[in-house]
Amino acid sequence: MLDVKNLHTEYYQGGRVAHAARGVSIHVPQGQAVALVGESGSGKSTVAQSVMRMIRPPVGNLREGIVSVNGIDVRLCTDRQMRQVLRNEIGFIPQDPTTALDPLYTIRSQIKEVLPEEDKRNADQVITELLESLGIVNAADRLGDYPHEFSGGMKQRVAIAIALAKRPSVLIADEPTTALDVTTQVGILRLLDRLRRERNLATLFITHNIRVARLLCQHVVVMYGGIVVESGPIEQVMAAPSHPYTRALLDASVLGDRPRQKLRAIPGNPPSLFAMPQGCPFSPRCANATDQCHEGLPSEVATEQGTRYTCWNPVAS
Amino acid sequence: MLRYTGTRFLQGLIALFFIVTVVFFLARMSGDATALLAPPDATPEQLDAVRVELGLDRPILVQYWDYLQGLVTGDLGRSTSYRVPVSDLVVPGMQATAKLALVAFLFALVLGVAAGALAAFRSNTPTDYGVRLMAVLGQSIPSFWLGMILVAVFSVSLGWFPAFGDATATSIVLPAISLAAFALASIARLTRSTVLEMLSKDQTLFERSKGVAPATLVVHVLRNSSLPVVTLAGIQLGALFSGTIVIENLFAWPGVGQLAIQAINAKDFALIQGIVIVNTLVFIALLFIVDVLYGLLDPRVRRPAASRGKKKRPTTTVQPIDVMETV
Amino acid sequence: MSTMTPTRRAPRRRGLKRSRHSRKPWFSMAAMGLFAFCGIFGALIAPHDPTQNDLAHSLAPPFWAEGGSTTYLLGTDQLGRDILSRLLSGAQVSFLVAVGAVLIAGAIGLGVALLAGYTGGRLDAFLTRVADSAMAFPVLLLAVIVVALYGKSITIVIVVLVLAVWPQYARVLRSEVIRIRNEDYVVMSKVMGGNARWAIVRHIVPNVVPTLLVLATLQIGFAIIAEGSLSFLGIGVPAPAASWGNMLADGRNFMQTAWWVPVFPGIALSITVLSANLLGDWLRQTLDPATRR
Amino acid sequence: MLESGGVMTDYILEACNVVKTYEARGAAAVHALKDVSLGVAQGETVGLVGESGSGKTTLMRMLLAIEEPTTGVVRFRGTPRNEMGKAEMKEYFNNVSAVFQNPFSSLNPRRRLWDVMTERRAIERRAKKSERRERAAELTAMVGLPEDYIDRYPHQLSGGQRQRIAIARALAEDPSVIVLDEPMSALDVSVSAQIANLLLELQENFGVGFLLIGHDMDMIRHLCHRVAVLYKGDIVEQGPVDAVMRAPEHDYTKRLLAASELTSLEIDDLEPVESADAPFLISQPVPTH
Repeated sequence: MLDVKNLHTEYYQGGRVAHAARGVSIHVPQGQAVALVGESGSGKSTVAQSVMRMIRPPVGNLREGIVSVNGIDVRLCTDRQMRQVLRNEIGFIPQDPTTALDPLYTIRSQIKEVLPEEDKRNADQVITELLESLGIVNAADRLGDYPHEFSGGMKQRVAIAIALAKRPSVLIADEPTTALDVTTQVGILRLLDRLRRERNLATLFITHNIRVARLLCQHVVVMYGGIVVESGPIEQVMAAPSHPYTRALLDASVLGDRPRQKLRAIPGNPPSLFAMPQGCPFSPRCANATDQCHEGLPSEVATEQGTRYTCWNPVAS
Repeated sequence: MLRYTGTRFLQGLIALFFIVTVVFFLARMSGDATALLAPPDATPEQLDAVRVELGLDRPILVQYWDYLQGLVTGDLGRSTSYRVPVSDLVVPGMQATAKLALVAFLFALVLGVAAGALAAFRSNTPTDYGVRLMAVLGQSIPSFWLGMILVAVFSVSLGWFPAFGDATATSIVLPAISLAAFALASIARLTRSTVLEMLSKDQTLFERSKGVAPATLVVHVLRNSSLPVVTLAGIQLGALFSGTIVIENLFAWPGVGQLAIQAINAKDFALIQGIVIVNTLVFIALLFIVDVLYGLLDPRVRRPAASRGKKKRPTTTVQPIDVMETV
Repeated sequence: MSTMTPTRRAPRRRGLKRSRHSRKPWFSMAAMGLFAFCGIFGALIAPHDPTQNDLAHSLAPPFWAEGGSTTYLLGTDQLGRDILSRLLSGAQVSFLVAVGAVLIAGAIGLGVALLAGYTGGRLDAFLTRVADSAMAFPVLLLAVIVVALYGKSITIVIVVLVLAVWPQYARVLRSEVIRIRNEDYVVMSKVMGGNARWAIVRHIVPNVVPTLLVLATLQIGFAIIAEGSLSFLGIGVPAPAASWGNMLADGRNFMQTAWWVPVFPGIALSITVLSANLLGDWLRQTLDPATRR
Repeated sequence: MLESGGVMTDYILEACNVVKTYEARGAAAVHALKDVSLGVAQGETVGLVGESGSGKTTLMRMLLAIEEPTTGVVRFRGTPRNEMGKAEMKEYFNNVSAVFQNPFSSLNPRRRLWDVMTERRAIERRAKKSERRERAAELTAMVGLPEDYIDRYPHQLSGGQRQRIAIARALAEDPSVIVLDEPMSALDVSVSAQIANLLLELQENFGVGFLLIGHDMDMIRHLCHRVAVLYKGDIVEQGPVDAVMRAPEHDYTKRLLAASELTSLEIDDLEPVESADAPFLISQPVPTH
């Protein structure tokens, strides 16, 4: 189980502070998948890296909040304890396996590093079975191969094998299909879905594509400018978005219904982390924005449909 | 791998042949050595006799062919100033030079990699600043000036080490340090920047996400960082072999460097030629070893992915990453 | 903000380095300025003739030491030559050699880099191999051959340095040329009907200049050391002309008895090279496209 | 479908039986394109889809005269490019332009934007600086940016703004065809919708033809009149976008569509997981984007 409450993460750069995550809360129960959706600079990857405590001084800091992985607050862990958490509880799938796998080590040795002690004795057999269950044929013959001898999709399967070899309870996938070809993507998505169900994984799925998220996840958390603008059961959020940003995101990405008609695009650009507007980060681009929006953030509002949003002037649905 | 090694070996042979040829013809074109050897008041007949004795009267291509044949059997000709076979001078000289160069190299490599890696892992701490300062100084102080300072302090004032020669076990300390300083600084700098770059890569982030022990992480980072460092180390080892010329003259070390200066002053072309060729042989062997080492370290060079025709074998061992650091 | 850099997205991750932007290296700039000034006008401001022997005043200490006089501000060497004047004269040698070698080698290196990097293919493979071999061939050994064949002179020193240094330029600049050639804006210039000359003149060369500048600055340090080494060995600038290298060689036996003879050229050499290196490092950080803003 | 009256022979820019083979020393020759024909008519948008290694980048390079085909020709207004004289080539370069995928590398960082946008005129040496600046100001307005941006440098702009500048540069000589190589894939969702709108607007106003290369089937469906599917160097399917999307004939098209529909993960008629990767069949020795 992954439970993030009121997380504040900062980056430091040349004396400036970027508030990459401001009061983010996410709850991922065992066996469920939660999508963390946002554009670049929204803070979605920051959350993932905060959970693994990859952000530390002098680069940045988890300033406030609780990041609980199966009841362990990673903010309070010593380095040694944190490694235990990473080793036993969290599986991480990178965005681009080509840059994430170590080119100088065989597949075998990269997977073997994370195997629990009891699996190490018959490592080859365990690894082969794992790889074959992930769709790599003749895995036994390929243990001694190097990453560059695999195709993109196969490399991602190897990366998934590394994440799963630890037998984690939490899986974090950071845009795991963006670097892959379209037809390859589906296979990986399907694999992730199957694994979540079979292994009862608490999955945090980070993506910029809300429609991909819908296939895989039960819940969605939409981030913009470091804050959670809306969250809730994904079907409800997509059917009746409350926050103007969620609405706009859906409008902008739902294509094909009205070919060659103008999309309802959001004007302007996402804000820079170092130049966050006052008040609601979306206010400069928001059609509904009022003076209130430029001044401060409201507290979260819960709807009858079970969704939550952070907005002064939600869209009527 | 075999094919890769074979290609490299062949390239090395071609380079060696090329340099031997250039040196031979340059030396022949530069003038007639006979005049230097014969007494100043020699008669034309005497000069002719010397010429015949040295075989300089024959067509140049015949001389060249003889010379090549000699090389293959290890015959480098006769020194005109010492009046002994060049190989009798160059072989022991090269041994002394190699001893100095290799000791300096090991010193530079071990300390340079350690200091560079330490600085990178502790970047922006006093350790890092210290290493960077020492590295910049190391690249800025000429070896002979450093050597003079070291002798003044550790030999003359403190009397810890001998100031010249190769008589005792500690004789090598001061020349080796003077010689190693520049290479050490370069290796430390390159290691630092490579490791720093490595630490910010996705690869390292992914490795950290595995929760492996810090030692494992360090091994991964260092192994990946070793590729450009190996290239630089090869170049630096070559530079050390030639840098000994200065150090040998300063410390009166009995190597080929000293021999080379003596040969120049005596206009002993056969000897110079021999020294150059033996040195070249050493450099080419070093380059070859670096190439092979590179193949061993990097599976992408050793076994290019068969199914992807596009990955061309690199034409050079030099990595584009941070080549500037090697300057 | 993602640290896992997206492949199909904008390159990021550049920010961090910017914070390390160092302050302007005033010391190095001043030292290099002084070096250039002495390098150009050294002869005009020298108080004495640098080659004039004056055995009556040999080994005079600098003016502040006991027995020193303001006639010879930094003392004299064993032949009674004024050290300050010799330092200034040596600066001229170092300056001429360093700037000459760096400029000529830079021009050759850039030419080869453009030819190899832009053309690619077999020519590139060949030129790269030649440059690699040439670079592996050590400077000092090269000097030994050339001096043995052609004798000692400043010109020979410059020639040797050019031969030694051009492959560095070629190698570094070639990879820059290749990187830039494949940038979309160069491909785009072709789509707009621009020829190779256009791409090189308008796009590649301007974007290579920062690297060239950094490299040249760092090479100045290298060239000064190399000239010093050659002169120290007695195969560089021929005596009695003054060079920091042969001043050190002359003074090597006076470390204990008349320290000023070797120490002043040693310091001049070290500080000049250090300044060039620091300046080069600073330029590299400032001009590096990855950190430029 | 083709309101502007695009009959098969009315293509402005057309690849006819283009074959491209890369010979690599010591390796098997790579057939990047095997007999590909594709054209773009006035005012229409043609989509070109395929995965990495399918040959789309190669085809783009042929169409844009970055490289020449091994056999086959590229025609502009009916004239084969290899038969064109100097004046005709000038026309060609004025009329065929492009927008590339990565807005961060497609603008020379050392040039101001007015200079970037009017580079074509600089190449032809046919305009004074003041005229070029004037044109640049028109162009920035056309793509929805403030006119005073013309004196900025690329790094002062966001990704979306840079892509607008790249589009402005493509428009500079009133082209009749623009080849767009995944122009939205480097942009955020909210920004790519802006660019899609801009493209529609430009086509409406200027009747320019687009060849839109991409892998985002939704965007292709939204923007294109016709679509061609490139697979292993061959066009395996080509036709009106509605027809192809509704009733794909080739297996690969089906797979591609199923993969991008994303209605459900229970698509069992997709090939088995084991071979889910497109094999490395085609690869270009040239660096691609």
